[in-house]
Amino acid sequence: MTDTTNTPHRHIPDRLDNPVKSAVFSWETLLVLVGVAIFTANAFASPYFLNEWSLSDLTFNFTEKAVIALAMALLIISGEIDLSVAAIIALASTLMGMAVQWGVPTPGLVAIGIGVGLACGAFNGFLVTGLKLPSIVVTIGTMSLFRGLSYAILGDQAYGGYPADFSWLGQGYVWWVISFELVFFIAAAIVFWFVLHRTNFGRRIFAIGNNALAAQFSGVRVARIKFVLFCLTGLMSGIAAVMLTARLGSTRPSIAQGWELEVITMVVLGGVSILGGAGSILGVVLAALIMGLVTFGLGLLNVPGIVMSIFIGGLLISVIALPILYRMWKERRQ
Amino acid sequence: MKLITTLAVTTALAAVLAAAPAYAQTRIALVVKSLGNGFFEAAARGAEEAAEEIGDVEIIYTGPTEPTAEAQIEVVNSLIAQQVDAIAISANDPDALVPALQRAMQRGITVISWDSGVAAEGREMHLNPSGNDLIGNTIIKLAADHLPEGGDVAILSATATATNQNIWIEEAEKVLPNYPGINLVATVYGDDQSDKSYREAQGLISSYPELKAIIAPTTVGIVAAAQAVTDAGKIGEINVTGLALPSEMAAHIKSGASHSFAIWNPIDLGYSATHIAYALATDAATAEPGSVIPIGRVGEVTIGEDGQAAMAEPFTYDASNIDEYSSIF
Amino acid sequence: MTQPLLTLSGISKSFPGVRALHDVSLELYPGQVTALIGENGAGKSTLVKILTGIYQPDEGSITVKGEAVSLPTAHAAFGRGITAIHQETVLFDELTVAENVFLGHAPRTRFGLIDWGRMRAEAASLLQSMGAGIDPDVKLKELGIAKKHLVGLARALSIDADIVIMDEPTAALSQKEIEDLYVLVELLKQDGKAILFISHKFDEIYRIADRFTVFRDGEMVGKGMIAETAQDAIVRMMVGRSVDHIYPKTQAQIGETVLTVEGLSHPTEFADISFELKRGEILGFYGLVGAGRTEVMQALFGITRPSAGRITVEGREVAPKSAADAIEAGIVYVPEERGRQGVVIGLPIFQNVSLPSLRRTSGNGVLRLAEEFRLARTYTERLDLRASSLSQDVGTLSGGNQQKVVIAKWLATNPRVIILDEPTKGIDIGSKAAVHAFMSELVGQGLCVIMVSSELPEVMGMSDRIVVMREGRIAGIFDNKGLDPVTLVETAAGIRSQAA
Amino acid sequence: MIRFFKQREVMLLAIIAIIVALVTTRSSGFGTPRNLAAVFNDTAVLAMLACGQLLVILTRSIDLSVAANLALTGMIAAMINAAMPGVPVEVLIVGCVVVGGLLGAFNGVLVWKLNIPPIVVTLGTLTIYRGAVFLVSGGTWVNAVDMSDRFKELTRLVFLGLPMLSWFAIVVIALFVLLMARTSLGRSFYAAGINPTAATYAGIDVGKTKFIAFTISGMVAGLAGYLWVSRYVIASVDVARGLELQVVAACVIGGVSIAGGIGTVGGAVLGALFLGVINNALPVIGVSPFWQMAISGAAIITAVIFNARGERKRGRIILKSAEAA
Repeated sequence: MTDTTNTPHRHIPDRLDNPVKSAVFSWETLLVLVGVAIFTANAFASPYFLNEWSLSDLTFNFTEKAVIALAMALLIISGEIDLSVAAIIALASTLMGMAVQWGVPTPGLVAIGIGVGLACGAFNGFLVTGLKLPSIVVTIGTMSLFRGLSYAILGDQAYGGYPADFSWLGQGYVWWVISFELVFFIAAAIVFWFVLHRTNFGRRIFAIGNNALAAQFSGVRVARIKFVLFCLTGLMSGIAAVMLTARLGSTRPSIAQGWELEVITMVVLGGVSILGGAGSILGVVLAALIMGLVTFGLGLLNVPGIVMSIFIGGLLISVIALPILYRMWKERRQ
Repeated sequence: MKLITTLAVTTALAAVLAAAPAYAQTRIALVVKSLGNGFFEAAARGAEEAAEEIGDVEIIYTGPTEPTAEAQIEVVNSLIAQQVDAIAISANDPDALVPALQRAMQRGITVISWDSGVAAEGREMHLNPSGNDLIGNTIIKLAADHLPEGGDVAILSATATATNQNIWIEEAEKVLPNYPGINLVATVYGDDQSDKSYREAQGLISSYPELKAIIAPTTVGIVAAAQAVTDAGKIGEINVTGLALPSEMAAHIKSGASHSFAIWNPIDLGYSATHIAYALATDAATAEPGSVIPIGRVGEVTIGEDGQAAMAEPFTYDASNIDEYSSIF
Repeated sequence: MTQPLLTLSGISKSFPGVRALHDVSLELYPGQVTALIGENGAGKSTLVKILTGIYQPDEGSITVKGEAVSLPTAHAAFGRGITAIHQETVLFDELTVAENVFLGHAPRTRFGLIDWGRMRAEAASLLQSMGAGIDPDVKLKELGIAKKHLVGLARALSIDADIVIMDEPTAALSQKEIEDLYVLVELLKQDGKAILFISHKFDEIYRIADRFTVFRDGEMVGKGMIAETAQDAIVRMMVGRSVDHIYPKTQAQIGETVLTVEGLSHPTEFADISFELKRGEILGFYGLVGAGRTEVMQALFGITRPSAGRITVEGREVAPKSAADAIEAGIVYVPEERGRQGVVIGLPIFQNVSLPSLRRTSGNGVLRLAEEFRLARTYTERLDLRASSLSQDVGTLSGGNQQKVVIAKWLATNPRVIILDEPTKGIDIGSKAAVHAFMSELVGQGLCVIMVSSELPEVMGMSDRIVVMREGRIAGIFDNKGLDPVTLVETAAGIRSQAA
Repeated sequence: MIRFFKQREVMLLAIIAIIVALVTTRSSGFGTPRNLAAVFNDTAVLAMLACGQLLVILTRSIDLSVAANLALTGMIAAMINAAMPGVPVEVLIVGCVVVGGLLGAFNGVLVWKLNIPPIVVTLGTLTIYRGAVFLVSGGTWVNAVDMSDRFKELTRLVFLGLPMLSWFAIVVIALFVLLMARTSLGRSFYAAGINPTAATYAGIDVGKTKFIAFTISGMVAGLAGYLWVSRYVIASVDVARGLELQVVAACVIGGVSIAGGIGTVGGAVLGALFLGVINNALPVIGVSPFWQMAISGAAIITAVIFNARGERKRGRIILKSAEAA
């Protein structure tokens, strides 16, 4: 045992679990089943559901939020959170609206929207990583600040008059019933999946989320990565602001009110641990689809929105609680 | 998991059964700014009344949880998917709803707006509860009638983004010169939240010691302002007036915090919107300037050059008639 | 013969997949210290948790003063007069000393409310009686680790317990503080209290214990009177075999200077640190807890920022601003706090090993799992890691095996200098020997090692030269040839000074 | 250190006093005792909720469902009052505390027994409770006419120059001070937050402590439900929407550490008063109400930075003793 050089070494296998087996018993499988169940239920419940335009409209219920959720997932996996995303949309949209009044053309507007998002994200990132403040309170603060600035600028006014080509970003279709927003979301999801699960950067995010201190002691530049993630979340919020503004064709300070909670719900429902360190992009994408299916399906039945939100809240708690309850029940039986 | 599936399937079956006989009818969706608002509940009752009168009409009363344009678009999208025959909407934003409603029109759905309007390109016509100028004049007049010597008045509005409130305030400011001595000192916003409106009213009371009247052209605001005046012990000194439902203001009329207020009848508004939507959806009428559309017991409306029509003059309520109406709406 | 104050018999406890204790028994006698001895993982901590009401035994009985009892909660254990001073200071940083002493059993006023005045007074007199000059009104976080331990002890005494459990109480204490603790233990014995004393250090067991009980792999394998038993006999019981070479230090070829530190200073933690490290050398850092050794190492590793000084590695000046910079410069650090700073619990073994080397295992930033597995296997097998697979969560490994993962992680980066901070603290004798053997092997291969240790035998047994630190400064640098341990202890304590 | 924390509360009090003084120079009516009493009355509910939230945050949790809880219990109370005016208001108040407590306990059970992170639990119950208001009321409002006089009057009755609403708050705050300073339960919230492991060894059931914190927070929210509805004489789905973040903000401004274990009742109350003064001062000095949100956001950020500076003021920073686990 004390001799570490001469005796042949004990072999340690790479893995024990069959990867197929672990994939079958995963959170994502559960989400797929829930999604299929809801899809089937929708198809039975409403004769209008199985229609290409209905399915296309359905995607507008979640794409913008889901675009933010992709970045939020990375941020939450790293152990931080950003409650200011909806407020970033408001501020970015307001400044885009302001630019319209000065006659800025579409590319300029897009740049402004994305730039403002990035700047807001960088501000959050600076407060959290530079001044070492807890992200939950920082972003409660910036949530008021960003939206507050939007109110201060716009007051009781609204910005409109967006150029026609700008509105394509929120309303246009790339091909048949496939909207630009959906295409962008799918492309972004693939990029985020690749970054999180297939790159060093992604691996470091998981390491930080599991144990930031040990990650730092292993040479991971924790503050820098967290800062980048805040910027990324701001950037995606800026992009969501562009798409939402283009879809609405107008800006008011109350735009995207309450979205932060929906985005976080999406991420948590997708199996991302709110404590950090675990989660997958596939889960988030599935959760976004499920939320879209639920809200659109209930909408087709003319269920009031507030009842839908009960459903979403219940779904959030129950998908997390049920596996725990099941495990407790199994343990008790043993 | 199992629970969710069971729930979903049960809901599905129930919905199929309920929806089955609906196909032959004309389905009119009454879309409101947000559910849970007494004004819109009353309008929905009017719509049901009209539906019963007409016969083969099914009313879908719906709206988002939060009064935002995004949420309302989701509701409109699901109505488009259901291929309803007509949408009558009170909009949270005049511009943001336009693309969604245009899509609805392209799919052959009749779209009108009522109460809070949509920009002209997003609807076939707009039904104003009353003329904007009439309302603007009324709210100032309500205050002036009780201030023969003139004095300071302030306006407490709803959210700063509410289209109709802003238009009325604009109209009110226009007619101000007709009321000499009436001095509009401030316009504040209570966001249609009781606590904020209350606080704003308190702020007005303490900042303007000479304040004689608070005008709140919104029902949450007027109730909160009346309460603030009562709590400040200023009954008799400050008159609260504006637009509100009689049931909500009955207590304050009796206490004297408010001498009078006005409102159009929301039941009639829902009733009229339904009649107009039905007429347009069944091609019994066309939405062009000058066309006259009959609206049952309320009479008829004429569509103006701007594609808008006004239902009726606001009706004033005071101590003499409040009891009669407060039990109705 | 006196009756035992507490008797455990037939205690068993299992966790999913692990049998922690099997049919163990233990007696504690009034006025006597019973040492509980065993390697890590032998079940000592589980036993302590059962005695303090944190865990419930699956089987077996507990008898206190002849009465069969059950201890469903920590509160119930309190009620039976059982108290524990834990390995780490498990107290409350943000509360005052007085409240730390009395939390949960504070003196009350007539109305049942907490009587702060009496609490402060009682805490003050208790601390005074222990000879600890601690203000009961300061917050605990203002105190150093040793004083925190004293507060923990005061807390145990305040409960007026009959049975005191001390779980490695000297692990974080300096030599002087350990002496003070021994005095307190004597006082407790004279008071007729029964003491369970858990320790890895044989010298102290022989110094203060009256009896011993040895656990191995969750079973009781021997007990007896200390005075009648030889040290080897106990060691054999512990490990089930005899350990001959605890310190297999072999002399490596000492080469040219690799690391030079000149005048390294920090505003609050240390000042004017200068030393050299040569190829093939093990440099021991000895000193009392709080002498600033860890802080110096963390400055070399880029975690703490020094205010002045020069660091050169192989002739090139480096100024690490982060661990990443230090790793690039060839300096790596095995931290003392393995669980918090060493391993990323939640990630599998192979990802822990590859974490600092990702740049090399990946292609343009894209992960290559096969490369990572290869890297991880090379180094973990070399260290004889005991794991069922490389995809196993590192958190499921024992302390010793986690330490091997940390070392493997650093070897994979091809370092120049390895800093080991208390490398064998809290790991069992078997793993300890493996770590020591491996250190010898490393220097044999031309690496150089800095080893921070508070264990005198370890420092003396492993180092070529020894740096002694005291109050943030270097108090002396000694060649280990023929060095008298008394010199080291006295230098560290400030009794003797040496011009290095 | 105790002295330092006391100083921080004094500092916050001083800042509030300076704001009041500055506003008074612009509008003389603001600084009068009468108006300040009105501001306090206006802040009463927020201050009470902040006390409840304090307990939850101390135990390293967060309760985002308080405003929804308030709306639900308030609606239930108003509907019972409207349907059965004969039920004494005192009974209704006790009922509100019980219902609110049950809603809080539901959060607590999920956190305690199922170990679900508090932010997830209360994010879920926030939407569920808010939706439940709609379900029980069917979307309709309960108006002044529907409420009994006593129901409306109880919060306004003036006693020793202050309305009863203020007295409710004063009593609740006093009870909290007593609870936190002088009872073992109160101290156990601190212990559980500062060091859960140590708390367990000291005989404190950390999970149960969290459960109790959520229950108490719910009870306060329930009481606030009645007070709110009575004060603004309206019960609707939208009541107190978004108030949860203001409650958390009040705690943060008052120096409560979101990481748990640090914070005082005085701090939480002062944090609430700070927000109350700002909210009341802006319309008075004629700052556009549209700036209100941005200002309170900036105040929160400043407070967090300030708190962090305070917490970091330590002598020797030795990494390994930073968190004695």
